[in-house]
Amino acid sequence: MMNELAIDRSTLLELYRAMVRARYFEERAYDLFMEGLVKGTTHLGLGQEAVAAGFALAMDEADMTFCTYRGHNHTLLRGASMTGLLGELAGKANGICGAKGGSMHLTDIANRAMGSYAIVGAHLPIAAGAAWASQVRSDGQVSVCFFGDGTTNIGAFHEALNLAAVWDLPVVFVCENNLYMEYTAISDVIAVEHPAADRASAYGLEPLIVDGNDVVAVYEMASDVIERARRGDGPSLVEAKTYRHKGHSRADPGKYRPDDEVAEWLKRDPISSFRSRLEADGIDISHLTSIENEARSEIDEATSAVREADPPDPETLMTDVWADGSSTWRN
Amino acid sequence: MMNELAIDRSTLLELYRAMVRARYFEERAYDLFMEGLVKGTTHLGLGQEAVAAGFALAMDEADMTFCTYRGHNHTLLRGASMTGLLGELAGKANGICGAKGGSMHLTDIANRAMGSYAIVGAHLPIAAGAAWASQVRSDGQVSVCFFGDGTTNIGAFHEALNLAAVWDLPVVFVCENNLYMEYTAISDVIAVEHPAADRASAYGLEPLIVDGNDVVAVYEMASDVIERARRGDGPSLVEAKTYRHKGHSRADPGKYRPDDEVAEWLKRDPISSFRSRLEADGIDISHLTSIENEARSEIDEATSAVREADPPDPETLMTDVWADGSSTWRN
Amino acid sequence: MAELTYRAAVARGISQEMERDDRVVLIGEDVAAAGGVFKTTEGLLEQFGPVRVRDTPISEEAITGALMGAAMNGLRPIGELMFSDFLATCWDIVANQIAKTRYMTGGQVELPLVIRTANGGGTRFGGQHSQSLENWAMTVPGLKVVAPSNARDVVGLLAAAVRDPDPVVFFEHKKLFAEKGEVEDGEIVERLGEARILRKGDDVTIVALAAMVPVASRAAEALAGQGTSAEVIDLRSLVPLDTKTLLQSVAKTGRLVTVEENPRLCGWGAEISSIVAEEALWDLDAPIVRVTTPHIPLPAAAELEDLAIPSPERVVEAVLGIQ
Amino acid sequence: MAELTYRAAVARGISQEMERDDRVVLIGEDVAAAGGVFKTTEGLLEQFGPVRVRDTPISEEAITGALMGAAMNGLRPIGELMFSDFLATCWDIVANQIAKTRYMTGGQVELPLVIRTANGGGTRFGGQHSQSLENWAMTVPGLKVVAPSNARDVVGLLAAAVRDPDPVVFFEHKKLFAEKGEVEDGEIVERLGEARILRKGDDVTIVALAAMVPVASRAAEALAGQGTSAEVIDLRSLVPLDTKTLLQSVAKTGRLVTVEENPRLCGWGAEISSIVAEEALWDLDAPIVRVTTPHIPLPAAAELEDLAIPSPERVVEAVLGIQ
Ligand SMILES: Cc1ncc(C[n+]2csc(CCOP(=O)(O)OP(=O)(O)O)c2C)c(N)n1
Ligand SMILES: Cc1ncc(C[n+]2csc(CCOP(=O)(O)OP(=O)(O)O)c2C)c(N)n1
Ligand SMILES: [Mg+2]
Ligand SMILES: [Mg+2]
Repeated sequence: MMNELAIDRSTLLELYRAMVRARYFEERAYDLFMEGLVKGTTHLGLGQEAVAAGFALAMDEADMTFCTYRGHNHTLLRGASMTGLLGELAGKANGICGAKGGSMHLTDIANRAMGSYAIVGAHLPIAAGAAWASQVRSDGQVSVCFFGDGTTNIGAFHEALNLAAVWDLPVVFVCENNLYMEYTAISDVIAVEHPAADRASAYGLEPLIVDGNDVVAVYEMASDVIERARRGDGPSLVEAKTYRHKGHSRADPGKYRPDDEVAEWLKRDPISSFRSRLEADGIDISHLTSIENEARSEIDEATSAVREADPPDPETLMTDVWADGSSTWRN
Repeated sequence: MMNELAIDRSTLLELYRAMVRARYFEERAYDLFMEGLVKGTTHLGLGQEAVAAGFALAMDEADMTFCTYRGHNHTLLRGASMTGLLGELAGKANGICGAKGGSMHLTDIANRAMGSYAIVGAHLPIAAGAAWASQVRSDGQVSVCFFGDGTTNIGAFHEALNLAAVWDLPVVFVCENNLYMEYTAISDVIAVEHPAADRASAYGLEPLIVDGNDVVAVYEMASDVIERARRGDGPSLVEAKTYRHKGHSRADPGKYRPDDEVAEWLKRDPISSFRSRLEADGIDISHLTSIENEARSEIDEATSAVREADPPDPETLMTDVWADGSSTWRN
Repeated sequence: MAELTYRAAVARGISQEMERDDRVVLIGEDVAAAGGVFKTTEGLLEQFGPVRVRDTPISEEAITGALMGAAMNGLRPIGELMFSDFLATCWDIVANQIAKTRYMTGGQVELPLVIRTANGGGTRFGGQHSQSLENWAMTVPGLKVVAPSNARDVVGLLAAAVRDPDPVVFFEHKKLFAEKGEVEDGEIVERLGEARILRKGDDVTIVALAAMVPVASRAAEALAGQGTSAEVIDLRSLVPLDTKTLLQSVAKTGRLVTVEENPRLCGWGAEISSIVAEEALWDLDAPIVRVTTPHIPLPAAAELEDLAIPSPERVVEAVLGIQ
Repeated sequence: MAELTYRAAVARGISQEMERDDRVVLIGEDVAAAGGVFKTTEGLLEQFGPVRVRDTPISEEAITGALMGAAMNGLRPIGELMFSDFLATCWDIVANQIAKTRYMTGGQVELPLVIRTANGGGTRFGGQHSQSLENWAMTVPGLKVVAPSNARDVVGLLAAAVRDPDPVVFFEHKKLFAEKGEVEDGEIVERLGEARILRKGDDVTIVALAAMVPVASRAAEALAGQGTSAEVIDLRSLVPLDTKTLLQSVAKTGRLVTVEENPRLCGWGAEISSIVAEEALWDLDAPIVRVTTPHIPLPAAAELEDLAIPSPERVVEAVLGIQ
């Protein structure tokens, strides 16, 4: 059925590569958390890779990504290095934020990964603001902002969506609806069926829903709404239906989710299902295995680089509060 | 046409009395602000009396009112004394809050006027909370929360509406859409036509719009949604279309509003139009004039009481931070 | 007499008060079915049912607003903010509405409510999930501010907070959740505004709060070994503030060191220092030293975070510096 | 050389910077067509057009969030929060996001933005529209905090704030809007972190900020008449803090009185007192006295509000109390 798609094979393979890299990266992050090399916390997007991959590949280099603490995938797929990301998770000197941000604050400005935000909702108005700057310059740059289903109930969501709509900002809001907040189902805390799509009309926006486990569907939706924003036709709110394979964070076993529900969604794993589609589409398996092997060695190299890396220089504790590099508040 | 109404004459007269009392009270408040007796600020609801009157008369004694800085009418019509209210505006010892709250914080707990809130949006979740307590006790009490069109764009609006809907709380949210925020039109800052009604579906609520200058229509809508909440059928969001005759506050001449728009709405003054309807309905004018005379002497008496009243006792500066009456933070 | 974790003491304290008073209810994110993300509310849903223990949406303004409205209308609600950092997302409700309403209404409104929240660093969570924000609450007239340092105080001070007729912000320290302490059986109720002298001493007064209390105690141990006798005071609550105990101790020792987890500027220790500098200057034999987290956000890396937060070593150094 | 009101100086300062740098833009509620509810942005829409001067919905989180995002993406935005009390409605964006992002990203993110806001009491608006909240901002690492006391400083410090590469919270005092001052023509740019000695003196150092500066000056006048020579320092910014000027003055006078409009607990004066008590204790010939608004919300009534906010009389009394 692939040939129905207006997507060339190289893009299909890049979509596959993106998901595989994200998957391998986070599986490793989980193992290293259990091992104790990664400290603090991690929030994995395992199972949600199609959303990150589909959007990342639909974006131009200059476009900006804003995501949450569950942002490993998004940051990686904008171009951040596995070593820098894993180093940040492990609190090593080679961390992408110098180990000062940690798992919840992965940021790679050079690659337009504009930050992972750890307080629910805050980055929606921030993404709108970045889009406002693009609009002022009319430079055709688009901001894409990822957040979860539970985020649709916080005030900042409402304020950001309204401002973006009223100002016609070039921003795409992407709700990754994985059915749960931390340990509570989204359906327990909303009075509508679709946490994002059913709110779109409050801002004069179309309700847009996509199968978040179908990377091709996501890629097509992403290309469409990003193009719309780039044209100056304003913001979009997309709800991607997906599921996280693991718990909310750290070692959470996710026991609050019914077994059959989990099993059902594991069957719909975005990577294995896409792999079968590619095979069915006649893509030579060797392409796929080499992508897998490359990703495997990439994460292995990153892992050993991080194992060998030093902890951050104590001097850095007092740097970079201010633009002059210092933290001085007095003379 | 009144006889179509399922409303008895005494209620019609009480609706008229309520609007007239509110009108006279605020006209006097304006004069006294200009005179300098009332200091600080005032936000008048002149022109919006039908909303306050229609809802106040539809409420039971135990029901609770939450309103804004534009809350003179709402507080008065729940039973607060003109003297206490005017005294508060004038910063006199006989003020209903001991002159500590001022115009923007009129509160009369004894009459279930649960406060005037001066920071946009804050009182929506608070009203929801009061309704939650009623629900826990299932005592049939209903909370009614008044706010403006501009308030529909702040985060607290979104959080409160969602919580009220999800928890099925006995609360009625009433948006008094007077077309303007302070000096900016609501139409400039929303992407929908009706700031409240077009947001209702985001919370699984019905869009409800009423002519806020038609006191009978308001009374009927109010009776309906309050009864619904009392039955346990959950919250409502009502948008009342109305207009403020004066500026936003203090001496604001409201020059940002087109003259013909102002003229148009002045023609639709809720009080004079209702008066004509009552006359047309054959109500003896003497009833109406005696209501007017009573209201006139009520505000005159309140005015002289306030003129003669003392300023607050300096001792009260340091009282009532804590329940023990003190403001002590140390031993 | 049982050994309880600080974490379990939270549930014990809430349970004690909910059993005693039907008007006490609990809301927050994941507090019911999940028993709280820090497992501080485990078993409460089972014990008291879904009407009195209720999960909320991720809506901190709605949570705190609901507490206020419910308190105005006859309940004595307890609300959980998962992390104290999230106080910022509902600060208007807490600082402008809850704190000021009694005063602004001339005493008409009573707000017996408690906001419980997980506070403090040392958990490698990074700058947005590690702040020590007792001083934010302390800046706001109308809020009582409590921060227990041990399991028994968690029960007793939480009970006092729930029974208090005024709004209380109750800071539970994340770093202490796993700490065990002896907690006797039966009802425990403390009084707000009473500091505790944990260790008597003559040479210097060390004042601490929450997770800085064990740090101060370890420092005092070390100092004792070096012949310096330190008096350690656990403030327990910042509002009301037990200035009597503080001033008496300084009058005796002539030296004062505060140990604050908050970043330096306008921390609670600044207020305490200014009180002593105004009321007990002539009692001082040495400068007042404040040991605080530097004025920086908290870093995520273990090595950096441990450098940032006051350690026993830094406290010892500070004390020896003014001997 | 022109006489300008403090109010007009705000527009002058913004205009100076918008003319100089295309990246400077202004947003806020009623700032464009209406020229600001305090008339501090009058004429700017006409001068710079609707792309650079824009009205917003009543959405403080969106306003401050937009400032941050725009600053990350090449603009140098100025945002107005109508009253400083509304900082509480967007405190997460200001204190958790804007302030911490540069540090948490290891210095990757630059945020050259200014949050302007009308601060302070004396206007009979009541407890939710009268707060002096410089100390809230001072508690947060990563925020610069500026509060001018006169028209010329409004222009010069606002220019410095706009050109500063870090986020600045700029407090404009409502009570001063109508005050006139001499402001020379041409570009005016001050430097942040430099206090100004308004009056030289030998007997006591009086430190003040914003609307408390004229109060301190009037007190110094009165004291001069009674033979006490007071040195008056206008801090102008709390972060960066000019501790040099402060400590030099205290070394000379041996006495320190802070005059703070904020409620007492954890006010900026507490920090200053603690710095002096730690670094200059032996310079002191008398206790450090803090004259502040009591730890209460501000009342609306004129008679009460005037009692609450520090007056020249209270400052004189405080100084004479330590002579
Ligand atoms: C304002 C705020 N409240 C609460 C939290 C704690 N918290 C972190 S993640 C989370 C669940 C978010 O759910 P959702 O938006 O669906 O995103 P997901 O984790 O499923 O990707 C919560 C409640 C927070 N970080 N910020
Ligand atoms: C959070 C917040 N932002 C801004 C203000 C300043 N303000 C007071 S009233 C007002 C306009 C409110 O408009 P609307 O909600 O339509 O109510 P109306 O005044 O028309 O009754 C504004 C912006 C405020 N009080 N609170
Ligand atoms: Mg989710
Ligand atoms: Mg309006």
